[in-house]
Amino acid sequence: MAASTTTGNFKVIGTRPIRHDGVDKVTGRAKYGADYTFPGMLHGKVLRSPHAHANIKSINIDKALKLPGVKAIVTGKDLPKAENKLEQAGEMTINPMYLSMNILAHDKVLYDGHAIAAVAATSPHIAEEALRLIEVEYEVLHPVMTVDVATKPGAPILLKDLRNKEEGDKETNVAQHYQFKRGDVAAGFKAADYVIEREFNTAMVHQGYIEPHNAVGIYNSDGQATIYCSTQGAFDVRSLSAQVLGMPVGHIKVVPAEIGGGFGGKTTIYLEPLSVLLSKKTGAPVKLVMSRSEVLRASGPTSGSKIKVKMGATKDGRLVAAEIWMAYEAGAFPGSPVGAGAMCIIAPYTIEHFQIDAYDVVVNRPKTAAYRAPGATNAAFASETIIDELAEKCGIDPIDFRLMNAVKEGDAQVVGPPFKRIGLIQTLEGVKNSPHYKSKLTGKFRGRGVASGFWFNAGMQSSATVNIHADGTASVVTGSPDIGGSRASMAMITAEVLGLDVTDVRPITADTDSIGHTDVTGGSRVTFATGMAVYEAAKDAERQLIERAAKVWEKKPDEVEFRDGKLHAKGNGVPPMSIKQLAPRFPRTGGPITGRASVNARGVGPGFATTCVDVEVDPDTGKVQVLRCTIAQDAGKAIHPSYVEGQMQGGTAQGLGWALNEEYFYDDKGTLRNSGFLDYRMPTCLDLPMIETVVVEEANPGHPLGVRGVGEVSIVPPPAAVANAIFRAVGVRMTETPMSPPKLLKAMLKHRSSTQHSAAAD
Amino acid sequence: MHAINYEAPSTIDQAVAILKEHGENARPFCGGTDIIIQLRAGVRRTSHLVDIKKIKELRTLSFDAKKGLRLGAAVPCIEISESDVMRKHYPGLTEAAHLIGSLQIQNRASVGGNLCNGSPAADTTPALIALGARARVVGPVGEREVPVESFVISPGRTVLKPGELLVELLIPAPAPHSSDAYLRFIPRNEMDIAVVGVGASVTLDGDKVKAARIGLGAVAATPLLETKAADVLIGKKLDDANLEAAGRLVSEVCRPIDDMRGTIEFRLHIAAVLTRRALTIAAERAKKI
Amino acid sequence: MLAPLCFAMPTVVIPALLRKFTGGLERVDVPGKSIRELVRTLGQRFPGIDAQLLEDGDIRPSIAVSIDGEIATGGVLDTVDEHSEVHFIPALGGGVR
Amino acid sequence: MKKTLVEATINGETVEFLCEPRQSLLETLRDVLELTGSKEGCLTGDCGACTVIVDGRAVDSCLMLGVEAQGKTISTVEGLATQGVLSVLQNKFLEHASLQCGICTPGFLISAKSLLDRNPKPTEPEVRYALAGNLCRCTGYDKIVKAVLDAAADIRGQDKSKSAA
Repeated sequence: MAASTTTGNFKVIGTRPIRHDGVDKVTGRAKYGADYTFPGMLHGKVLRSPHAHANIKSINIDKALKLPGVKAIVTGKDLPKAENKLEQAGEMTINPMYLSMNILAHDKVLYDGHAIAAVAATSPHIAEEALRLIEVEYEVLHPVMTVDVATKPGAPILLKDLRNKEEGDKETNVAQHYQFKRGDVAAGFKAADYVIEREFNTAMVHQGYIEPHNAVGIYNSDGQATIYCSTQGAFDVRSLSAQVLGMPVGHIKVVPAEIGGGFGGKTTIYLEPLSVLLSKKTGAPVKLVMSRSEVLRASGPTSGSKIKVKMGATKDGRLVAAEIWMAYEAGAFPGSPVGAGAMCIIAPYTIEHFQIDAYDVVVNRPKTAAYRAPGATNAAFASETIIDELAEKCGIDPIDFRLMNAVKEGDAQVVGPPFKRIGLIQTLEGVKNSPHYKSKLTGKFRGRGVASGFWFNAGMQSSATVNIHADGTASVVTGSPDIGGSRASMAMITAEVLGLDVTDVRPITADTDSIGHTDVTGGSRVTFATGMAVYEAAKDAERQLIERAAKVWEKKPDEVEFRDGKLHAKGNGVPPMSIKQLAPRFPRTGGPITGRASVNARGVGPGFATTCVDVEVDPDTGKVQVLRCTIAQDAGKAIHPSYVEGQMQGGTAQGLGWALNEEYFYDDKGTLRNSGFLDYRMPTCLDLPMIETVVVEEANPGHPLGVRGVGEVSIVPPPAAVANAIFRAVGVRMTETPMSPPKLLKAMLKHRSSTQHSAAAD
Repeated sequence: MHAINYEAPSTIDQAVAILKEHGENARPFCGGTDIIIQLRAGVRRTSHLVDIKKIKELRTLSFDAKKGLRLGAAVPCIEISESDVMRKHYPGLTEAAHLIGSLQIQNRASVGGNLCNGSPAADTTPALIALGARARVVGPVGEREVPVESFVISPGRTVLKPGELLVELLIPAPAPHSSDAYLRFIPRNEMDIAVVGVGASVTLDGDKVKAARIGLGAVAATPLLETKAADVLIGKKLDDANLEAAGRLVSEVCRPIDDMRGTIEFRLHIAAVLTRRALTIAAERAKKI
Repeated sequence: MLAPLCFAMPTVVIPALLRKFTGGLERVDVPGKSIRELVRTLGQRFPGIDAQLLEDGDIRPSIAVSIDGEIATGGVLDTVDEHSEVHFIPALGGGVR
Repeated sequence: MKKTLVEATINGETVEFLCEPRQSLLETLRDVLELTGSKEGCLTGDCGACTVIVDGRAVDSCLMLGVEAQGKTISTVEGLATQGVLSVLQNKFLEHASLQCGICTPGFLISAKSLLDRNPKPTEPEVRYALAGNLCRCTGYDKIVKAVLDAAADIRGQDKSKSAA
């Protein structure tokens, strides 16, 4: 089911060809980072802190070095000094000093799992045994695990040099304050008939990609290094590793392996510089692969948060005012996505008066990394629950209530500038008209909830080349690691422009020396920005084809046109020429044809999604079963609909896991107690229904093919949709994620006793 | 992982000899679904693994209408859930075996290994306790039988002495008009460790309870045999009031902990809920026999 | 259509936390043909505000510039016309690394 | 550390290899035999990415020792295609776009094969139960379940046409 405003009749785009890397991936041939081996390769393991917060008094590696098979050990002292300032690095801004401190602790450990030393040995088992022989002396400090503790006066300070503009030269755990304001909030609330105010708490959660982080580093005596790893951004791995290692960017080549999921978590570095450092010390290739426990303890989950939302609406269902306070756990170093969360939290609605204050707070947890629409899901859990409650107060259907307040083209965004063409209303109508929403939900303890979500999507830099081969087929080369089928989309765009069969186009993901700079596979940007570069590169090839045909026909280029994959001479009856026919004449007409394009993409089209969930609650245990789920999302233009649906379904599944059972569970010492897939409970096949999709295609005017990007916004609505469904099933408003059985049961029992009391009182 | 030695004897005597030789440093090895994880994590430093899967007697499952069930310690869970005999006579134990991990795990893990691992949350142990199962143990100085409820002495530790081997589990033949059930609570629908597990067996006399046994998992440091609730039910109908009472008595004997799987408060509540549900299912089944 | 008779200037929308420099003013009309000129003139009228926006002579990495509803990519080099509306907003991404 | 000589039949071929007792079957397949199609996702038997079939039963190869493979018959994802022709399951996974990143795919294919080998006519709940030991974080399982159900129907169809012929 799809609603499309995208014009242009396409031959390839919108079809569902088999992905070009498919056979390799169903036969086990595809090479992921951990699959690389080299002659003489050593294996590395990382020693990690058992403490959440401690000073390192001493590290003794002598015993470990004596273990037969151990070749080298590195600690924080082996890293060059790094500067404490903000720098631009691809998608994100970085602080070189904090980045370095996260790769190997300098003089302090800041979370359970913080890397302290790395060992290279002849087998992973020996490296692991060596870790047990490294002696570290700690001065254990009080762990700071939540924003509440971190912001209390006199709280232990994590980073002695951290300052923020407002507090001047005072030591603090608050790294940043963002504020967004419009109109007169007090006046706004005066105009409201209903005002709802609640506090929400969301637990820290992990992206949960199945492939652990990995890296193989090879350092050559000439000072050149090569890194093979599974990453969302080879160019970022290169610039960040160069930064940490104090090497020139040009001396590092990063070869992106196939990647087993990332969802934002593989946009930064952990093992990559260690593999180079150990290779430099040993003269051999060194491979490091994280264990699952290391991934959960020491990679980059997304922030837990505390959010207070107060919103007002008039009787007739108009949102008039919002006052919001939000604080996100950044982890051990500054940089939670709270700013993005603040810009998303009321983005879907026109609200005349609002003030949003957002705080980035450091705590003794792993440094957070990006996770699918970073910051937006926490925010939407809070705002979309309040919206639902206001709709209920007004006695208006939750979808109609949202439609009455939905943003459309020309409305101001939270940050000020007006929206261009957007598709929120279409996603709301998509759900409203879906078989799911039209169906009647019957049965006890069952409820239906809806929620909407917003994400900006990203542009940034991408490069592409299109090579026309001697037989008229083509290859399209980009720098975007293919994390969910993007190769197919790049080949389809090339095939569409050049009128080729999609199987005649071979899509390639190149290393950092073989293609121009390309920012991360993230921000829903590959099909948008890299797709734009591919489109331009194919157009460049088309221009060259026209020139060549003109030469062959002894005409001027403007007397030749390219139509339906064929070159046509205007006027007289020269028969049209296909690329296959022209290709053999490339040598005599000027040589090979390579189309090139690099972009710093503008014209980003924001994404909206609306999700509807039916749940059934076990009244005796608080266990929630998702019975049915539908998501409508604006793709702009769906290049390969199957993989667009796949992104919508995958993000929804992650959102449902976030809603129900996923959470970082730390004990009072700040030790992570569920650092494995047994107790970090991601949804299994048995926990989810089929996920119905409505692909909305509200063309993005900023893209030659109308593409917006679909990777992220699908994760935003589910937690709120589930909370709203639970309310309709059992009458309690959940304000905490995960809405796990113990929490929901407690809320239900409290609700029952209170309703009994009030009943008794009547 | 530290270096280990692996041996796969084909007789009980050989196995016992090897276990005796290496004492505390040796452990029987069956499905490996717990011990390999523990060795990797360094929580056990066993240096000798004695694979018992090649010992015939430990791989046999045999049922006799009078003598009951002999369940070899190394019989994988999958053979239990695929056995018609088991489904007919011991549906509760069969459910428990079917709940352990994924199919990949059930294809390797055994009920005996589940017991010897000594986890308070083992799924099959409460089911065995409800059935009055006894563990037959062979060691250097001969053999002995231990009631399953007293087999585990603390988390990860059992009554097995160095050199001793669990050979089989002996389960009485079901009495007329009796059956069993096992229920566990987990947050997901698969792959979790029991937050609470309750096994119940019920023998009926008409619509009244003639005898009942309740086994509890994940509510104390070891799996428990609960007797109070079972006793008060004798001679009574399993109506709501009596089930409520039984549930209350069960949560009284529970001594659970707060952890990432559930709070004390939650476990006490769930223990009562599952007791009511398990007794009801067992009784329903007993009626049909 | 005839050009307006009044002399039009680009409008700069001041971020909430920087309005302390503009005495609470949210929208300011500033002459200039580039972001560099706008920021310079802003700094002359509201001392200190330019330092909040610039680092090493270019827009701070943590700040993005929106010109007429479009995230610009050229930093101080981007050009504007007399009808442009310019916003300074937090740069996006998962956060700081 | 002294190594043990093991002989096993892997994907139809008899192979001999040396491994340490502490090496898992997964480690042996990947590092000793260079069959890297089976993936490591957790090493605790929770994700199923390393699933292989041993003597007709699906197991997590991370929770089996390499030395235990002695005399066993093992199939891995590398053995699913015959003489370069993809199996029905492999084709259905491609047609239904059942993989995004693809890291869990080998494990899902093996678990699905082991299901269909036993139960050629599974219901959706049966498919979901059989695949519950395999985690996928990209797809929400929807397209995987559809591919397995479709493959089962296809295989039944083929068998019918065979028996008809």
